[in-house]
Amino acid sequence: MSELETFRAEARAWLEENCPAEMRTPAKGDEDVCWGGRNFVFQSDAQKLWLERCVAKGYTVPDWPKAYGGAGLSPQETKVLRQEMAKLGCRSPLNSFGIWMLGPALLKFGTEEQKVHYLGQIARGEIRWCQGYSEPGSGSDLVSMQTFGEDKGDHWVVNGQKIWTSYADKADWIFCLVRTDKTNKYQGISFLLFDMETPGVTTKPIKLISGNSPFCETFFDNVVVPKHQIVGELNRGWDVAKYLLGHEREMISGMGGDGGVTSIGAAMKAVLSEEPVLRAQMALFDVENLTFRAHGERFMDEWKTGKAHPAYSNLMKYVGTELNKKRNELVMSIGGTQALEWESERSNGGSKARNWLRTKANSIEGGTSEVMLNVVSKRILEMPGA
Amino acid sequence: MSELETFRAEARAWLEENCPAEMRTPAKGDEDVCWGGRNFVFQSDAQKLWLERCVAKGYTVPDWPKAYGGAGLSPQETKVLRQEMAKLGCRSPLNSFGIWMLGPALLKFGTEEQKVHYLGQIARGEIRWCQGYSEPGSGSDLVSMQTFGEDKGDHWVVNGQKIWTSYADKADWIFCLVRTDKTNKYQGISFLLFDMETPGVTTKPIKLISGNSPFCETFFDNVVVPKHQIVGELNRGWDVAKYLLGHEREMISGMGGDGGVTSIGAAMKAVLSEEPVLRAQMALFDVENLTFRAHGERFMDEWKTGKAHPAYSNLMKYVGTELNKKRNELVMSIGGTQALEWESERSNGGSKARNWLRTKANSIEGGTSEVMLNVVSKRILEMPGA
Amino acid sequence: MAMTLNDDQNMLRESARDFMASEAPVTHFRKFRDMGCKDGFSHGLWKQFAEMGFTGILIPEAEGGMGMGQIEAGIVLEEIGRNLSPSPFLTTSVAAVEALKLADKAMRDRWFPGILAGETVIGIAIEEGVKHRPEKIACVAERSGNGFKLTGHKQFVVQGTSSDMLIVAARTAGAVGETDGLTLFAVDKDAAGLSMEAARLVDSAMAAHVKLDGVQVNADAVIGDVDGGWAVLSKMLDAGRVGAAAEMVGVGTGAMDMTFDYLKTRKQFDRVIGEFQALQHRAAHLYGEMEGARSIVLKAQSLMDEGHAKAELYVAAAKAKAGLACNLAVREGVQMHGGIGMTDEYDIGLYMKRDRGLNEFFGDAYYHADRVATMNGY
Amino acid sequence: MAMTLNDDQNMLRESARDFMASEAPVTHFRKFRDMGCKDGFSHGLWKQFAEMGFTGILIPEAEGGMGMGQIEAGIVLEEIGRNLSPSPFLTTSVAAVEALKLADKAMRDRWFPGILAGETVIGIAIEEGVKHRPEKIACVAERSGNGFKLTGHKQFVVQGTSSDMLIVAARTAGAVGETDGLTLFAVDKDAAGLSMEAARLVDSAMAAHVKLDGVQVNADAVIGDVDGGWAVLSKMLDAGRVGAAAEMVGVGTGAMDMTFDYLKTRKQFDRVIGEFQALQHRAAHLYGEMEGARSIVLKAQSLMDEGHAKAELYVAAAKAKAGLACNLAVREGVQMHGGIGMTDEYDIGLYMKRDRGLNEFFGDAYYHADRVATMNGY
Repeated sequence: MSELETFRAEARAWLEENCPAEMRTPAKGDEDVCWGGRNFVFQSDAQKLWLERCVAKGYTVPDWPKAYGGAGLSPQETKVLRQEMAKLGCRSPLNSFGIWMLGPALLKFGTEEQKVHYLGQIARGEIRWCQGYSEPGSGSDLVSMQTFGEDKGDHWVVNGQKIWTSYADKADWIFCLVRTDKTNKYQGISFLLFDMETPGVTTKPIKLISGNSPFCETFFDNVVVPKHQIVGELNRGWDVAKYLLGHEREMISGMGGDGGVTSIGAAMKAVLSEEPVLRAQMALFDVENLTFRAHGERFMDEWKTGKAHPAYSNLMKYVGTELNKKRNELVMSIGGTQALEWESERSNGGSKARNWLRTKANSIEGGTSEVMLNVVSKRILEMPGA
Repeated sequence: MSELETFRAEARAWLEENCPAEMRTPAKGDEDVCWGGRNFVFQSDAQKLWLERCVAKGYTVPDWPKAYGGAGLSPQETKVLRQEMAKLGCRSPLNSFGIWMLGPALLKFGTEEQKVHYLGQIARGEIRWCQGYSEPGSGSDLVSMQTFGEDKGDHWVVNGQKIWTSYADKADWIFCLVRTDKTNKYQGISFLLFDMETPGVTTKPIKLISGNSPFCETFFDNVVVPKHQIVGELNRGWDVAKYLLGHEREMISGMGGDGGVTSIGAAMKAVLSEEPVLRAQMALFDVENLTFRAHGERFMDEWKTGKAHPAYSNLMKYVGTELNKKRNELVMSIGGTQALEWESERSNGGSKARNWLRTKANSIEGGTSEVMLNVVSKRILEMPGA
Repeated sequence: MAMTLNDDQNMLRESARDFMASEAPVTHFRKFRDMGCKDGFSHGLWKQFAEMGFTGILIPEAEGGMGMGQIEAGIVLEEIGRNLSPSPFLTTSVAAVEALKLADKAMRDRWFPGILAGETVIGIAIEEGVKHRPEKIACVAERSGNGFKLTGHKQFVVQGTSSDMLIVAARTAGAVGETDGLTLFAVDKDAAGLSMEAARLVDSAMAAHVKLDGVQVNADAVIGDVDGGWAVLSKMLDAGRVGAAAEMVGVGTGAMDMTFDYLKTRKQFDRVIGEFQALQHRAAHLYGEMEGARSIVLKAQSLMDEGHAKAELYVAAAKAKAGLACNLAVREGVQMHGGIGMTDEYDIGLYMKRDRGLNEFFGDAYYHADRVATMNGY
Repeated sequence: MAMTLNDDQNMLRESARDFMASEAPVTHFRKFRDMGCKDGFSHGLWKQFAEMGFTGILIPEAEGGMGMGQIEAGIVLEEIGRNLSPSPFLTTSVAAVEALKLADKAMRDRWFPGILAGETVIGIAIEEGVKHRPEKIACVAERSGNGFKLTGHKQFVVQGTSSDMLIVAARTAGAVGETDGLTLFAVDKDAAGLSMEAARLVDSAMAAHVKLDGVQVNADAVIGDVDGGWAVLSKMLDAGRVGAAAEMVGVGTGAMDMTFDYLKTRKQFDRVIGEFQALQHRAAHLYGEMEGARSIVLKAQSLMDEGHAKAELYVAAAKAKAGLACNLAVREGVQMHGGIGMTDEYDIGLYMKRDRGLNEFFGDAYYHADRVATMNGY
C-alpha cells in the first residue's frame, strides 16, 4: 500500500504541475472534448498543451506498455491516477475509440509491427478511428453481414455498406468487419483496418431523433485494402469483434448515468415534495440505482479476480442501460414543461430532452437488451434450446 | 324501456316476497354457499326454501329457456333481475359448474334429449358437476392428454388420470375430456359425461398453498361410459372444450376482485397516509382497476353485439387475473403483520393471506397467462410463427 | 350508455380518419416541422378543419356548431394523434370552447364565429411552474377601473404566440393553494402589458412564456363568475385532459400498429422478428394496455357527456392510464425498431416526442394517479 | 473493502451451506410445521447452531463469540433462507445481540452465555401497529420505584412465546413521533403483568401479541441510555433489516434455482419449457434482479461492518431491493411451476410464504424506499 501511496503523491504532484487550470473545469459540451486525429482543431492552447504533456508522460493510455506509448502502470496505479484526476477535476486529455476499443483488440490480436505502429498513433492522438460493424439489415444478427472483400492477391477490394459508424465523417481510419469467405457464415469474416481517405469510401451522417448526428452510413465502392492491414487471422475476424464487443459492453454497462450514487432527487426536491406519486417513482429508482452501483462494484471485483462468468458483462449491459433509460424518463417527468423545450437557452438547448432521446439507443447499440437476455439465459443460466 | 321497468317492478316484488330474510345477508364463507347435488346438506331451512322457490320460478338459470328449467328471460331482463337481487342483497340460490360451464356447452352442442335431461337437473340443483380437463403432464398443453376411452361397441372403457378437478370429491357427475382416437392429436378427443359413483372412479383432494383443498386428483380404472353420454360429435370434444374454456375465461376475467370499482384504499387510509410509497402503488393500482372495469364493460358491450374478436376473452383473462394478483399483493402489504396471521380470529382465520395465495392460481387455471399472451399475439395481432 | 360507438360516431370516425390520413398525415407534420414554422401548424389545415365541421364540434348547434360531446371530440383527436396532425384543435376547439360555453352570450358571440370559421386560435394560460398545479395559481388580478389588472407569469401556453386570445386564470381572492378566489379572463393578444416569448418543444409544437405586466381588462372579460373560476377551470381542464388522453390513444395506437407491422417484416437470424416469443408476449401485453386505455378514455368521455358525478375521477384515471399506455407504446416502439427507430428519418421517434408533450399536458400520469387516490378517499 | 468474499468467508459459506442442507433442509421445516410445533422451530437445531458457533457469530471474541460482522451473519442467513431453516437466529443472534452489545457488562454477562450455548431465545418487541413505525412507539415506561413500569401493547414479536427475554422499546419521554425519549428494556418472560398470545403466521413462524400491564423492571433492565434508546434501536433494527435482506437473498435464490431447474425439465407442447424465449427473458431478468439484490446486501453489510456513515442508507436500499427481488422470484417461481406450484406438496409455495413474512419484518420495500428518498434529501 505504501508504494501505491508514493505513486499517488507523485501522480498528484505531476497533475498539479502539468494540468492547465482551464483543463480542470468540467467539459461544457462536445466542443470541449479532445478527439485528436488529422483534422482535429484544438479549441484552446490549454487543450493542446494538456494532450501533449499527457502523451509525453504516457498518460493518454496509462495502463499500456511504454513501448506502445503508454505509461506501463499497473491496474492499481491506473485506478489511483484516475482518482487523482477526478479529485482535481482534470478533463480527459483524449477521447478515442482507438483507446477504448481498437487498442485492446490490437494488444491481444495484433502483430508486434501493428502494435508499434497503430498503438503509438492512437496513444499520441494522431489518428481518429471509427468502427464498421453493423450493416442495414444486420442489426443484432451481425454475422449476416454482406460487405465483401474480394481477394486480389496482395490486397482485397472491398464493396458494401456499413451503418452506425460513430463519427465516420470525422474519422481518419476505420476498423471494419468484412466478409472474406461467402461459404462460411461465422468463420468467413475478417477484421480489416483502412484509411477513410482511400478512394471509394464515402460517408453520410444519420440524423437521430435527438437532433444530433453522431453516426454515419458508410459506403465502400471498390476500396483497396492491403493484406497487411488485417488484425488476427484471415476469416477469424469474428473472434476479434467479439472480444471488442465485450469491452464495449463493459463500457456501456457503466453508463447508468453520472457514474456515481448521487441521487438526482435532492436537487429536484421542490418538485418532488408536491408530487407524491412521482416522488415514489424516484424513491424506487434510487433503490435500483444504489443497487446497480453496488452490483457494478461487485462485478468489477469479481471480474478482476477472474471469478465473474465470461458472459456477465451482458447482464450488466442490460441492467445498466435499462436503468439509464428509466433515469432519463424520470428526469423528463421531474423537469416537466421546461424539459420539453428543445432550443431555448432556458433549457440549455433542450439538453434534457436530447439526452433522454439519446439514451433510447443505449439498449440497442452494442447488443440489444433482447440479445443480452438471450445470452444471459443461454450462457449463464444454461437454458436449453437453440 | 317501460316494458323492462315493468319487469323490474315485478321481479322486485317477487324477490321481496320470496327471498327469506336470512338469504339477504352476505355469505360469510363457504358454508353459506348452496352447491346443490345428491349429497348436499342444507345449512338452514331458509337456504333450502330459497333454492326451491327459485327453481319453481326458473330463477336459478333465469336466461335459459323454460323448457329446460329456466325462466326464459332476455339478456336485458336477466341483467335487471341481477341488479334487483344485488340491491336487496339476495344470495345466489345455487352455485354450480353445471350452470356456469356445462350448461352453455349443452345448450350449444347437446341433443334435445340431453338438454331436457341434464339441463333440468342442473337448473334444479340436483346434480353437482365437476370438470375433468387437465392431466398431470398436460397443463397448458391440454391436447397432449392421455386418458383413453376404449371403444367397446355400446360403451367406452375409460382409463387414466385427471388433475385440478374442482370439488371432485363432492361432485355427483363429471364432464370430462377423453381421448378416443390415439392417431389424431386434436380431433381424437371426446367430451363425455359420467357419474362419479361409476365403479373405478376415485378421487384424492390436493392440498393447496392456501391450506384449502378445492381441487382433486381423479383416477379412472376401467370406468364404463355408455355411448349416449357423449356431448357433440365423436372425436370433436375439443370444440366443446374450447367453447367452454371461452366461457370460463370470461368468468375468470371478471375476477379482478369485488367486481366493482370501489377502491380498497379508502378503508386503508390510516395505513396509507403514513406510507407514501405504498400509497403511490395503491394509486397506480386504482388507475389500473378503473381501467379494467371500463375495459370489461366495453368488451361485454362489443361481445354482445358481435364486434369483439373471438379470442378477446383471452386478453381479458390475462389482464384481469394479473390485476387480481396485484390487488392481493397490495392487500397483504397494507394489511401488514396482521394480514400475515394464518389462524387467528383477529385475521378471520387468515382470510387475507389465504385469498392472496389462492389468487396465484388465477393466472394458471383456465389457461396460463403465457398461453393467453400466445393466443392474443397469434390470433388477434396475427404475429407470424408456429 | 353502451361502451361502443353508435352509427353516427362510426361515420364521424371514418370521415376523420380519411381526412387526417389524406390532408394531415405524418408527412404534413414533417413539412411544417422542417420549415421551422413559427406557429407549429398550418392555418390552411385549420381552415380545412372548419370546413369539416371539426372546429365547432363542441359548440352548441344553436350557436352554429355541431353540438356534439367529448366522445365525438375524442374521435377526431384520436385520428389527430394517429397522424401527428398539428393543429390548435385540442386547445381551441376542446379546452377553450368548454370554458367559453360557460361564458355569457356576448363573449360566446365574440369568439365562437371565428372558431367555427377556423380563423381563431385560443391559448390556455394556466401553468405557472414546470408541473401542472392549477390550485397553486399565483397570477394576480386586482380590481382596477371598470375591470381588473392582471400581473404575473404563465408558461407552457401551447400555440400562445399564434393565438388571438388567451384564457388566463388569475387570483382575485384567496391564497395560493386555494381553489376559491380564482377567476378566468379572456385576454386579447394585443392587450397592453402582455408579452410572449415562444419556445419550440421536443414535439415541434410551439409554447409560449407569457408575461402579464399590469394588463388591464374590462369586467366583461371575465369568463363565468368572479372568484368562482375554479368551476370553469375544472371543466376546461377536464375537457383538455380527456382530450389529450384521446389523442394519446391515437399516438399510442399509431406507434403500436407501426411497430407490429415492423415485427412482421423485419428479419434477423433468418426469422421474422415477430416470431420471437419474447417480443410476441410484449406485443400482446402492449395491446392489452392500449385497449385498456381506449376503454377508460371512452368511459371518461361518456361520463362527462352525461354530466355524471364520477366524471372527474374517470378523467383523472383516463389521463393517467392513457399516459402510461402511450408511453409504453412509444418506448416499445423505438426499442423494437432497433437502430432505425433512433433515426429522425423513421416516424416512430416522432411519436415518442409527441407522447412526451401530451403526457405533460394538464397533468401527467403521476399527478392524476395522486388525484385518483385523493378522490378515492386516501 | 472488495465486494467479494475472502477465503475465511468462503469457508464459512461452505460450512453453513453443508450444515443447513444436511441438518435443516426444507423437509426439516415441513416436519415442524406439520406437527404444529408451538415454537415454530426446533430447540435441538438451535443447540446445533451453537455447536457450529453460529449463535455467537456477532458476539465479541472476548466474550466467547466469533467476533464476526454482518457479512458473516449474512452468509449464515442466506443459507437459512435457501433451506427455509426455522430458528431464532435472526432475532436472537443478529438483532438482539447487536442491541446487547451496546448494553453494560452485567447485562451482556447475563444473556450472552445462554445465546452462545443455544439455550436462550430473545424476542424483539418493537411493533405496535400493522406496519413498521418505530418512531411512533407509544408504549410507556414510567419511573417507578428503583426502575420503570411498562404499559402498552406490542405485536409481531417473532418467537415471542418461546423467548426467555423480550427487548421492549418504550417511551420514557417525548411525544409519539419523536425519536428522542425512547428507552430499550430487557424484560424477563416471567415478569408480572406481562402476557403473550401466540399467533401462527402464513410462513408457520410463531409471532406473539404482547400485553404489558404495568410491568415493573429495575433500572438495570435498561439497554443503553435512558431516553437515548433510538441509537440502540437503530443499530438493532438495521442489523435485523440487513439480516432479513440476506435471508431474502437466500429465499429468492432458492426459489429461483428451483424454478430454473423446473424450466429445464418440464415439457409442454413437446418442448422443455425453458426453451420458450418469453420464459428465458423473464428468467434472465429475474437473475439480474437477484444478483443486484445480492450486491446491495453485501454493500450494506460491509458498510455496517466499517461503521460507515452511509450504512443506514444502504441498509434501507438493501432491505427494499432484496424485498422486491425476492418477491419477484417467488411470484415467477409459482407462476412458472404452473399448477403444481399451487400445491402444498411442492416447496415453491413455502418460499412464497416465507418471502411475505420477511418482507414485512422491520419495514417493507415501500417503507425503506421512502426512507431512501428522505435520506437522499427529498
